[in-house]
Amino acid sequence: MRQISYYQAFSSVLRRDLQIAFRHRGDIFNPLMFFVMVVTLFPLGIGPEPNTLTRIAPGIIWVAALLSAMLSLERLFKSDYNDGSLEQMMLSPQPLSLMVLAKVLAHWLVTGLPLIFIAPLLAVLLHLDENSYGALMATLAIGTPILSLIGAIGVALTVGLPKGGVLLSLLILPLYIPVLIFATSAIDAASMNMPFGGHLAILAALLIGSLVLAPVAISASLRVSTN
Amino acid sequence: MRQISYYQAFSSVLRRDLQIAFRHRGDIFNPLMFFVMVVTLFPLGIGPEPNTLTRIAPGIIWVAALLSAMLSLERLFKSDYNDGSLEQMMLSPQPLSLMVLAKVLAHWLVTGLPLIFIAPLLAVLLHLDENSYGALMATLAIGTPILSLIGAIGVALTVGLPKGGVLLSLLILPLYIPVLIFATSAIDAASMNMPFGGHLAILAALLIGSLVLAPVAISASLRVSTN
Amino acid sequence: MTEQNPKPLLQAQALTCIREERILFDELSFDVGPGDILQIEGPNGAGKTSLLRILAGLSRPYSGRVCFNDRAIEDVRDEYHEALLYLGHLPGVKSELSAEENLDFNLKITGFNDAPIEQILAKVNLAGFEDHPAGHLSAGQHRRIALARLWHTDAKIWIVDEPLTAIDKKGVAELEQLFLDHADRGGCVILTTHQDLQLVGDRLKKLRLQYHFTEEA
Amino acid sequence: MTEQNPKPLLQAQALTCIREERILFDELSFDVGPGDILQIEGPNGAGKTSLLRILAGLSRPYSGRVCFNDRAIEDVRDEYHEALLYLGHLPGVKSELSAEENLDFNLKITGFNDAPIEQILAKVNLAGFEDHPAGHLSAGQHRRIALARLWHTDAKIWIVDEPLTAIDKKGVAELEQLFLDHADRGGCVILTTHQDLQLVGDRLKKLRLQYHFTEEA
Amino acid sequence: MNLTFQFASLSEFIDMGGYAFYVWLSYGSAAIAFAALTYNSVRKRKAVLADIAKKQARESRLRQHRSQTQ
Amino acid sequence: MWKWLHPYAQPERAYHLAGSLFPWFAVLAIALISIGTIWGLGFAPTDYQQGHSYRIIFLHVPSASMSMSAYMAMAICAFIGLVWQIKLADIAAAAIAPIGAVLTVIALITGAAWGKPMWGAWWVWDARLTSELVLLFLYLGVIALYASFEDKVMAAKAAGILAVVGVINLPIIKYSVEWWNTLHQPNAITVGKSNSMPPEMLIPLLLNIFGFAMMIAALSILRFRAEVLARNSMRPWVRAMVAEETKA
Ligand code: HEM
Ligand SMILES: Nc1ncnc2c1ncn2[C@@H]1O[C@H](COP(=O)(O)OP(=O)(O)OP(=O)(O)O)[C@@H](O)[C@H]1O
Ligand SMILES: Nc1ncnc2c1ncn2[C@@H]1O[C@H](COP(=O)(O)OP(=O)(O)OP(=O)(O)O)[C@@H](O)[C@H]1O
Ligand SMILES: [Mg+2]
Ligand SMILES: [Mg+2]
Repeated sequence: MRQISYYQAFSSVLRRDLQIAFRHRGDIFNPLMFFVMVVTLFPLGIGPEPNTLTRIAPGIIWVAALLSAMLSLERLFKSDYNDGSLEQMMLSPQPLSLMVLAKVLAHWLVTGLPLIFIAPLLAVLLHLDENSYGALMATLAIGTPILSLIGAIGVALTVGLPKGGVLLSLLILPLYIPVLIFATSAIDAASMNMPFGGHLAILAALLIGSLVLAPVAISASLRVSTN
Repeated sequence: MRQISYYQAFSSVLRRDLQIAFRHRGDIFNPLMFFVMVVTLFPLGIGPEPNTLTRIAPGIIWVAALLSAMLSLERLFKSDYNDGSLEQMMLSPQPLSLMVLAKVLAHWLVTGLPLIFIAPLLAVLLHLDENSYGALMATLAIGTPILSLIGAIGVALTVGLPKGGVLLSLLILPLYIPVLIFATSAIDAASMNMPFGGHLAILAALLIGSLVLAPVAISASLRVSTN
Repeated sequence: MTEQNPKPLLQAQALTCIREERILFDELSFDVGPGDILQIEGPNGAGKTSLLRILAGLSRPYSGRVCFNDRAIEDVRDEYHEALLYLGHLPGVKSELSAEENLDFNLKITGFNDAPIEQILAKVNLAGFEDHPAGHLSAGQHRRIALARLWHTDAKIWIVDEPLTAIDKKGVAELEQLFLDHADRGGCVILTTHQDLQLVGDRLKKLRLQYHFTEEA
Repeated sequence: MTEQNPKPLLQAQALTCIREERILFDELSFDVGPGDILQIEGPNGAGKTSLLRILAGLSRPYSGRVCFNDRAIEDVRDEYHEALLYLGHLPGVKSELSAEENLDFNLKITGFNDAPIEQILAKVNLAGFEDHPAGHLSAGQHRRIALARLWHTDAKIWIVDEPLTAIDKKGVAELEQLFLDHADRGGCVILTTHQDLQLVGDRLKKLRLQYHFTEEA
Repeated sequence: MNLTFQFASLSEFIDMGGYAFYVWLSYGSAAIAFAALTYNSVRKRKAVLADIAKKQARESRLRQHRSQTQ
Repeated sequence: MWKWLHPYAQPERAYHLAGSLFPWFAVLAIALISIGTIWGLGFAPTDYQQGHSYRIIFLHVPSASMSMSAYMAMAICAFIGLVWQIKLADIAAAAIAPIGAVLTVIALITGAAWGKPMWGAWWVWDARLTSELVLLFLYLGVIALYASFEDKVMAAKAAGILAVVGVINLPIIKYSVEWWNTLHQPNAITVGKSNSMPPEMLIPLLLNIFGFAMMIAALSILRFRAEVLARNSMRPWVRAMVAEETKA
């Protein structure tokens, strides 16, 4: 009666995490609201001149996306750790890295995907150059999964610590820097009507790399940090 | 043998919170690191031209301060709630709003005060106008306690929720807007060699107002949200 | 075992509690007087914890009220809190701080400033663990830090929710003795537990909570 | 009550555990065979939980090893996890999800896909609470969700840390019966608890952990 | 007061003097928002009633189970 | 007055009172809004500067001004609920919040749709616009907070505290934003003056403003009644009603 199946393990973790997120609608709207809110704080802090805003818009949107990904990541394993579910997953006969990948995917679906759709709206608020919309969406689509994957490694390393929260920023923001740089320069290139396929290709390579390596790193980190 | 003394209640809560923070050095350094990190992400996302940076420096520093205050606030009551200490404080014969004020003060000493001292360094990185350093420090000194006080209301409202974290941003960032606006315009005024005493006076008024009202609102919120 | 009606310490008057639209108890009234040890009994989910939290003033009943000195506890909050010692499911112990610091803080916020911390900790068998961070102690030792307050208090009314959880046999016997002594000194103890109490056995009053159904209301 | 030396299910070989510079147990060796119910005893802080976590492979001993089928458990992790059911201090139940969804998930990640969830929940007396979020249940009901897995498993080795915490008397009796049945079917149970077991009493093997002091080592 | 239809034809009305997109965007989105809000508010009552009925059913199941086991 | 009000502080009475008021508000709202809108869209004279694009005003101004009034109404209810511990006032506050949020969204959308042809940009960081945006955030905060508590009695209290704190802050925000914007950029954009309007424009505008107010009332009643039901689901009168409803 017991059947070990990779597909089953992956899909039940994915389903559970999505269920929890939908139960608490906040999990979906809050990172989104944070993103929106941070983006609107900048004009208030910097001033309303459209030219300045246009110039800094890609940077602001991407930094806000980084922060929003990071903040929502914090809870990725923490609640599972606190209530003992993580222990149970580690003791399951199914491969941990697979279950972990499902958790990361659920996280991205819930927090990364909505950002891509709301971004054009914020781009309007910040008077982003009209040529850049495509590049903005493309970089977000390729970049945010990388953020989730890399971030999850940091979260896994700090999950056993009582107050890992802000330590997290120290661990993962440096790893996010390449994504930030390639993504914003792609958007800048687009705004000057230059080709930006090269930047996207680099981002895609980063995505594939982290997709292969991160699950292993995450599950190893979990086993270490919950010892 | 039992002595109820307001001073005693205030100081023992303050001492305990500081003790915990110093035990976990992370509590002090992490918000600081977050602040530094966010500020350094911007030149990476926006590009290195000094003129743009000078223009946007006050805004970026202040937005980073807001975010760092907000993130570190998240833990203000949460851990006390999770381990039942909050319940015990609410059942103590000492006034809750006093103990709550002590907690907020401890929070500010640990996370707000260091920002004031590190800010000039970041101002250098962002090529802030030289006239503005004084204004920057002054606004941070008056403004960050307001952030702690107002933010604590939001935290108190969400402390009973399983995942209050990012909801917090929605609750308190809008309330932070006046502080952001007055602070950054004070710095801008200073950079143009104009008087900025008026702005500081308004900030001081906000500080006094929140010092009087926030403790009451916080303790009411705590009693509601832990019902 | 109480004398013929001494003035009650705590009165529950027509308490009704509704959770998730289920009526846990309805118009429940009882008095607790000096010398009483009252055990709230009932199966899992009957509403014992909910009742204790209402008695302590941590949550509001749907209707009815709790009186202390003939006044509703909300109106005499500070006085009531001085006379009350509540220990819930959660111990209220900070993992980062040592046993000593935890106890010291817990006593200070209730007004005891110069308590002999080391001696109290020795009484709950934590001698030698005073300066370990509480997070590094075992489940039972962790709970003992919270229970230590019972050894140094002048509160009359003790409300304790499953105090025996995770405590070893010797510890349980010591706790029961403590409850007895407290009742003898004229205090009262309201507790829940699923274990059989040995020492207190014959002193015990019991209040049994049952499941209620809505139609019966 | 075990037959004359059947092949042991789990072997602890010279386990040593050191926490905070204190030796909890030193060169501890024992076998657990089919039909055994082993209770780890000891005062608070003796190291019971530490031992169970080592046996489950959740933490590493300072020295020594745990063997399953004569191989160290790290080397046969997947096989071992199939044969193991561990329930620790923490229940592994998500407050946001209902009892039904929690149990379903817990069973699925251990490979049981089409379990009769409702029936199992009825067995732990949660009928009628299937779709309440677990966070809204009482302490005992919450724990029952985790324990429900015991009613639907083919794992031979059960390692359970204080399973009786917060469970009412009737529940305790049912659990003890379940342990007996499991042992009769050739499984083994390793548990800790501070309560006296009633039914299992005479079947029980006990392992007593004492405080060790560094000087004696 | 002069109350005449300000447009020569229906197509002109729809064109709104070249501002069709903006005007109809406003009116359209407002109409959709209000319709959704009204629908949601009406539905809420039904959802609540259904919820209560479900709870009643659950309670009776619960009672049945208790009486069986006791 | 208190004596008169008190019976209606009982859920059942309040539920039935609200039910009997609903048709009046609903009919008035539909009538006023349809007359006002048809008049505004088709019959009001054309603005010589803005052409037909100005017809957005008949939605924009009512929604913008009502969004603020709704916030005030919500905050007053919340305040009453907090100070006098009247559960029904909390419920009413919670019922108004989503309606106010929708009005704010409409004000923002119509404003943006008007801004694009008039100013050439969907959005500028003007004081009024910014504070309307902040108002939306405040609404969303109240709604999100209310939604995140499972226990709706607590939820309403918590959301009430936030609404009251928000209302203290609202003037500060408005003032600070106005002051910030004029300092940075003396703005050429001034929102047109409505008092110089011809009556053919003013009347439909006023009709719509009143219509919106009636609609807020009607929708609040709908939501209020549902909330009252949800919170009294174990009361006999609700059970009787449910039994009847499910039979039908
Ligand atoms: C997203 C953009 C906009 C927002 C958020 C917005 C918001 C507001 C607000 C909050 C009010 C105040 C209502 C009151 O006090 O009762 C208002 C009034 C008004 N708005 Fe806008 N507005 C926007 C764009 C526009 C544009 C583009 C125009 C026209 C060029 C416009 C014309 C008006 C007029 C005529 C009033 C009435 C003024 C009065 O009666 O004092 N608005 N708007
Ligand atoms: N936070 C909560 N939110 C909603 N409902 C709750 C909550 N806590 C408890 N309940 C409901 O109240 C009922 C009684 O819970 P309570 O904790 O009072 O039980 P108990 O008698 O202490 O049980 P146990 O013996 O398991 O501790 C539960 O069955 C549950 O339905
Ligand atoms: N996380 C930890 N870090 C460091 N030391 C620990 C940790 N957990 C436990 N210890 C140490 O190990 C000792 C034994 O702990 P353990 O939890 O194994 O005890 P136990 O026998 O399960 O006690 P109890 O009956 O209270 O549950 C403790 O006294 C403590 O000193
Ligand atoms: Mg309980
Ligand atoms: Mg233990």
